[in-house]
Amino acid sequence: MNGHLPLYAQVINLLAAMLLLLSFAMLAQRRILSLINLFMAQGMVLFASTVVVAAATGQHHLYWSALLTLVLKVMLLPWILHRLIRRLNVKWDVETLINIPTTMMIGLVLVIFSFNLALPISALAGTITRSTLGVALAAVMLAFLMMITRSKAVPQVIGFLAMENGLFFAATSATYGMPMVVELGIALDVLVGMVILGVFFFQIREQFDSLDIRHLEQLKED
Amino acid sequence: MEFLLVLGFPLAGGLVLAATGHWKRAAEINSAFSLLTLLAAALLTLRVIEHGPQLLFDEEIFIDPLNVFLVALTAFVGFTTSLFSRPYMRIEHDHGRLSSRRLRLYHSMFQMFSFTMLLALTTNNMGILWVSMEAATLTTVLLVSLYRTPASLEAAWKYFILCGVGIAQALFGTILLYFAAEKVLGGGSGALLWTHLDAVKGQLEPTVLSLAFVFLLVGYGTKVGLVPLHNWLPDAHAEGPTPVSAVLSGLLLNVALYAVVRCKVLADGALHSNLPGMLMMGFGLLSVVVAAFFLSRQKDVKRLFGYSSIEHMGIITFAFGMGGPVASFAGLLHMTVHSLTKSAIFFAVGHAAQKCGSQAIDDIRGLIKLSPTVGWGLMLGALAILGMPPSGVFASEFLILTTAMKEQPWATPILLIALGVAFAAIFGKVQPMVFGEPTAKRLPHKPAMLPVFIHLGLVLMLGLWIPPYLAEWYRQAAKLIG
Amino acid sequence: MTTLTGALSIDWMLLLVCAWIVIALAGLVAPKSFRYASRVLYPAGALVGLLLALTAFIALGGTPETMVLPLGLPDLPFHLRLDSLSALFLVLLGGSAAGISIFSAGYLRQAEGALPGLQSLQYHLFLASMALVLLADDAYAFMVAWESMALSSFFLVTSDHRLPEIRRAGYLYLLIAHIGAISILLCFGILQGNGHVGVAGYTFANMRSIDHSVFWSSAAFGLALLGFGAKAGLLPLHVWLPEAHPAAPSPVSAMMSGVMLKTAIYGILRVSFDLLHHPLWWWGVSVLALGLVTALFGVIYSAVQSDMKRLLAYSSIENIGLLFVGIGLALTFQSFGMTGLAALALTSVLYHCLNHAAFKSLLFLVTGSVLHATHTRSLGKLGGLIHRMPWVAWLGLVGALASAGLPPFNGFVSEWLLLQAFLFTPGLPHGYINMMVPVAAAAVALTAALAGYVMVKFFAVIFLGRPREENLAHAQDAGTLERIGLSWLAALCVALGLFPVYVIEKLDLVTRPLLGTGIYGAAGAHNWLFLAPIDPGRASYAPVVFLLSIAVIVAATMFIVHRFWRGRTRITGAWDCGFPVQTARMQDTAEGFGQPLRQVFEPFYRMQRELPSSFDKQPFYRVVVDDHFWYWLYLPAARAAEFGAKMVAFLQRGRISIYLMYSFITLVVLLFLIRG
Amino acid sequence: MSSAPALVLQFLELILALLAAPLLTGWVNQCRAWLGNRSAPPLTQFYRQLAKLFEKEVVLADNASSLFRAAPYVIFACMALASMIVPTLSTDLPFAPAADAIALVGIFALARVFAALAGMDIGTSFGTMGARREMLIGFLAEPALLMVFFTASLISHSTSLSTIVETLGQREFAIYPSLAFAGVAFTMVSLAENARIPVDNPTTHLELTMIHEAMILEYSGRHLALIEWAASLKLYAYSCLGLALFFPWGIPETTGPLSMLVALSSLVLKLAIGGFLLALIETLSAKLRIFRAPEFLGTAFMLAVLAMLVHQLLETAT
Repeated sequence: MNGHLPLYAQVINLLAAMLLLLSFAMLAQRRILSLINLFMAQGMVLFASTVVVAAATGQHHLYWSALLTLVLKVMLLPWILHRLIRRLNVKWDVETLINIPTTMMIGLVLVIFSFNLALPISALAGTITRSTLGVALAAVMLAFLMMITRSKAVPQVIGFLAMENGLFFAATSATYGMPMVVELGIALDVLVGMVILGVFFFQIREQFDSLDIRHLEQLKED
Repeated sequence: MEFLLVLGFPLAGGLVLAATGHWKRAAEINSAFSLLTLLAAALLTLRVIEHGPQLLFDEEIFIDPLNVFLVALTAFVGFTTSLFSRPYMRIEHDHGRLSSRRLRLYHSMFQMFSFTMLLALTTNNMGILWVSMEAATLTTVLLVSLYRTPASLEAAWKYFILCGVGIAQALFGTILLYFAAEKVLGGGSGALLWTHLDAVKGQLEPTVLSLAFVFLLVGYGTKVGLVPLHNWLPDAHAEGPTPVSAVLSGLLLNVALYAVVRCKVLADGALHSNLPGMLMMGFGLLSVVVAAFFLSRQKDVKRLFGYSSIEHMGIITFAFGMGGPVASFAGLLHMTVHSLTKSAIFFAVGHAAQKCGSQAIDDIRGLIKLSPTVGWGLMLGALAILGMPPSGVFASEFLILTTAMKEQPWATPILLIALGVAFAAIFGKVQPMVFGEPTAKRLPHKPAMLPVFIHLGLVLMLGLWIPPYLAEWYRQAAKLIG
Repeated sequence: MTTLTGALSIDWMLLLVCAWIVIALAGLVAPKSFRYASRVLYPAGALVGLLLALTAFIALGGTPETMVLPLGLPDLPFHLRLDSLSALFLVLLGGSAAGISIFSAGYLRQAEGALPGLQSLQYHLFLASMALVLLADDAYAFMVAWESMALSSFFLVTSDHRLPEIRRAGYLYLLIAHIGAISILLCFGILQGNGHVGVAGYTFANMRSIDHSVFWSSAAFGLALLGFGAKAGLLPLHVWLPEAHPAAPSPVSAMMSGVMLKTAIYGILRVSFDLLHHPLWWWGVSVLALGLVTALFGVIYSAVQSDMKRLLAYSSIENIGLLFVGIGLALTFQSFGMTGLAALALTSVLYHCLNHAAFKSLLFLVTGSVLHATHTRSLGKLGGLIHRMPWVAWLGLVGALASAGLPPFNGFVSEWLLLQAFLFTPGLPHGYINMMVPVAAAAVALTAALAGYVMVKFFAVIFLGRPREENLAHAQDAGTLERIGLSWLAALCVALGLFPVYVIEKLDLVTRPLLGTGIYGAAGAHNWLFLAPIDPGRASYAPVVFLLSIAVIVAATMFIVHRFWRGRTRITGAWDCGFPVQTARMQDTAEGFGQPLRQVFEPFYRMQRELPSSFDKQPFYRVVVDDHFWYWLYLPAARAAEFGAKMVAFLQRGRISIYLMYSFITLVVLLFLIRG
Repeated sequence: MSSAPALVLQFLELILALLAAPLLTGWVNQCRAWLGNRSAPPLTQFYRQLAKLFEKEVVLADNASSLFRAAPYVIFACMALASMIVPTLSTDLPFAPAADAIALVGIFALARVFAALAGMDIGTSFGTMGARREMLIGFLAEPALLMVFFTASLISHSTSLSTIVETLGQREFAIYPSLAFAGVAFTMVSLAENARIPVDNPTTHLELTMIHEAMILEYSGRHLALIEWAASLKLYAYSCLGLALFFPWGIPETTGPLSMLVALSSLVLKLAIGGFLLALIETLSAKLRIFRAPEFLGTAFMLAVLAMLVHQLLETAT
């Protein structure tokens, strides 16, 4: 299909593929530090794709959101996360509730599912970047899966942010970006959420002296 | 400009209290801001009564029959809650459960919370709606974890993660909405304005809209507390400070449901099937039944009423799902009376728990001896929420059930069983709490029961007489919801 | 439509109801003052009750009058309607309320249960809501009044809430009442029809105008039967009744058993004869069967009770059963278009409503006086009270005889009418029913006879014989106000018994609008003295002649006996059969008196007995008679609910990943759904 | 109301009943004596007994209530009224409409209830035991009797005794299997109701077996006389009832001296036979244990219901 597509569309498709790849990598990743790096990489891809779309369509506010992505998701959040794990000196590897291969299999199924879910829609997309919606959906799903499978707080949060990335990708590449107000709001929320989470980590840690969320299973119906 | 005040006062209050929240008189300041908000909301309501629906700030703000009474309700309950929280939080402080720093956080977040809710209610922009919902989540997360006990942290954490994920789904739904809208309305911020979408909902792409609605339903439904997305709700209600529980189930759930309803209107317009209705009915019934069965196992009184909130949200969702003038009317009425009654119950429960020094149902006995007003407040509140006439809850349940018998007869046996079980559970737990011989000793401080009886009085009134313009709003909103 | 008097009567009615509400609220003025309640509030309430009865009596047979209140839902204000049916039940309500209120004025004691003012508040709200139930003319008003009735009576039942068993009784009562109310509500949901009219469809007027399909009308009838049966104490929804009646203060038990149960009868009549048009024969038959089972069950169980109020409660169940038997007959007849016989059966039902209201409230008040005099409800600790409290005893005897269905008292008349109705069933064009009739008639006869047994036990064990406890020696007779209340009800019993023709003339005003015909034409045409429902050749009964002849013969015999044989009398101890040590404990206990029935109807009871062995130093005998239904129906239901709760608890195991999985799965499933 | 001669007749019937009842009892006792190879008491024995009892003083227990004193009169009045209602000499009785078959059962029940209450009034264990047993028998006998009447009234489409007797008596002879059942049931019921063997034994005062006697144990003097007289009246009423229902022939509805004579003679004849049969039954059967009595009466009840069913099945067509 790439044959008679304009260049930037091919680029975007390429980036989309990369995004998907990164999501899979995160799903498979055991080490927490590299998880953060992968997240940063995802941010980079996101930034790149946004810029390309902006250039392609001349939607100027997309530059702003690209900048926002760069600042927030490539610099700020990874930095915060790094500081966090340093401050909380969490060195351990990520334990998963389901073993990695199974997770991968499920992830694969999910990707297929979300692709043919998005197929009819992207068929009637007004934008040139058709298949990206499916990719975005897949990314969201994979992030979701990751949140389910991880048993520690930090990876869960990273999964949460990865999900945010997927959404953002959908917003930019599939719809040429939401209105600026909304994007600002979203970005703000993500930031605040991050900060609150930071606070939380310390609280949780000093209460349970661990970030293993299996400790957080006291409230239940016995 | 009333509207600016409606949003401005709580925002200002939040900022001011962020600075002054630890003062001795902070609670009074809090109440004062809430009162101002209430007055502003009242002015706004009057304006709407006079001039009808309002579109403000190049259509970013939209006030129509569907949200005006919710705005008023939110401001009102916010105010009464602040009244209630004044002595309550003071006592908590005296018992040393809260430092004054926490009190500051509490007060300022309380105001921010009502700000976000009011914004969510009044905005015309689906994006802003999402943003403010997310903001509401963040503020309440801080409120829920106020005590910093392990339990409260756990509750807050679950609340944060589950609602965050849910809200993320909602965002995806919003994006899809935009995706569908921009082909009709062209890009730009106009494409997310609900009024515009509503105008062209007939032409929106059905497949996209159905997808979008699913995401929105799951997303906002998580905050509504629909089973099986409800798991955060009982924990958050049980572990947060009581005033927060009161506003959570009294207001936040309403706001989330309001968002769902807005989306349903669009989906209904675009899809030519009854899909959204069916989905909502399904979720509603499931929530009612599951919550009803949960009720009978509760040992913690606030948890108990948390589940009862799930049940009632289920009823309302079911009503909106059924649609039609009567059912939607009933749903709106039920939203109103439920938030009034439930917050009143939480006030009473808060005092009861403070008097007995425990939230465990088994430790609360013979309130009617311990403190007659609290006892009667709890008993009447419980009976009202159980749909005993002449409370307004009964009025709406009457309409919903009879309509269901007509429209969806298959659902009525389920509802019958669920309501029976819920009655047995709640009443069986409340009766020994109120009646019988007290176990705890009297505490000196006298409770602030005024808000409780104001709420119950209003609920009683709504059961016997609904003010004409309110009824008119309900009707128009019902027409809108379809 | 509204004649002058007509327009007046419903206004008066409303005024009186409001008066009750005002009295209720007046209780809050001085909630602690006991004199205020007993000397002002209750007498006022009694007066209002009397006026209410009079107004309703005047309205009886007038053209139906309607009224719309500025209350209720926006498009559905409260509609009130006063027609003959509601008027009759209002007479019943007012009449009994007058007696019971005046009694409670004297009955009220210091420091019993709740504050007197509060109690009067609940009591008068109870009365007012019952009146509104009878007046309501749309589903919403009806339900509001209905549930308020349940609620106020619940608070009255639990007014002494310190005792756990009383709380349990109240809980059971309110729970069953609530479930019943929901099913009534659903019944209205069907009756309102396809609801093109929107909310306005909930008015009874609209419901009357709609013809339903067989399925839906049957469903509506079933729901109504379930709902009203739950309130009336129809099997198997009766369990609350024997719990709640003993728990409540006696005037309240009297009110509940005498009047509140009748509102359920009113409801079923209203639905099945007024709102639904074409009854099916099997409705009638099933109601008949249910009624029979209920009646037999009630009387068999009341025979073995050893708590006087439980005994009366079970006997109330029996009477409700008989009422339903009558209703079933009426429905059957009507479904076959035999309106005349339907009228006969319906008349017996209405008549029995009045009778039961009179004698059962009387008996409950009697137990109240006994309770105050002796502080015990257990029959095993009573006896010989006829010497200490003659007033209560003799008035109680009237009630007991009436309740036993003995001529010339009122209980007999309605029984007689019911049996007459049975005797004419062979006309039915349906073989199986004809086969069933003899059995049914036999069961009714058996019930009546057993009722006699029960009443002998009730009266004799309480009032006759020798006191079984020492403290009974200083029991006090009832006070003046109590006597007035008791006498009023006893007078009602006698009057209803002696002038059936006149009563039936009034009842016709009710049956004619419902069925288009009545039996007075035949019953009264013969002679005011002789009651002959079909024609005097076929059956007739003249209580006055009856009473007179008995009185004459008694008088004559006495005269002759004392005239010709100088009536010497020697007072001495009772003959001890050569067994010198005769203690009061050697008399039959309540258990002993019930023992033959326990033997005859063994399979009907769930019994645990502890028999003393012949070597016991202190022989001890205990028997507990339980209700099968409790174990067959209610405990399983509770267990099922528990099981469901245990199941759903798995949704909430506390692990956040699982929670996330739930929402994930939900999302995926929904996405699948919409793709299909 | 009816004519003066009818009233006179009614009065005559009462007098007749009052006089004939003790004779009937005496006759039954005579027959029993003969059948038991004993020398029989004179026919008028019962009169003497009554006279003696009336003469005796009343020995009243100290804790007897006024109900205890009133009961004998009420019982006596009930029985007298019953025997007035039952058509013996004529069916045109002015008092008949006052109470039909159902009311008649009511009268018997009223009498029984008063007897039981009186029995429990003194509070001796005997009285209460007797009262309990009497009620036990009553609650089974009463519906059975009612069912018998129902069968008859289903045939004659009426519950008023006169009409029943007229229809049964005036119709040409036809076999009614239902009536046969009803007849057996009625016999059993009347045995029980009149405290006869096999249910009760009027002549025994053995603690464990007596029912009726135990109940009236505390009565003496004129009270006892009234009760005994009432008992004999009851027996008389029952016998007449049975005769009127199952052998109605010979009861004219016209009131002429001649027809009166016919009626009287036929009545005497029928009563004599009936009494003998009763004595026969009593002699041939043994007294049942008290807890067999319910079974006995249950059988009667079943038979009566069966009679109605049979009527429904076989005779509604005709």
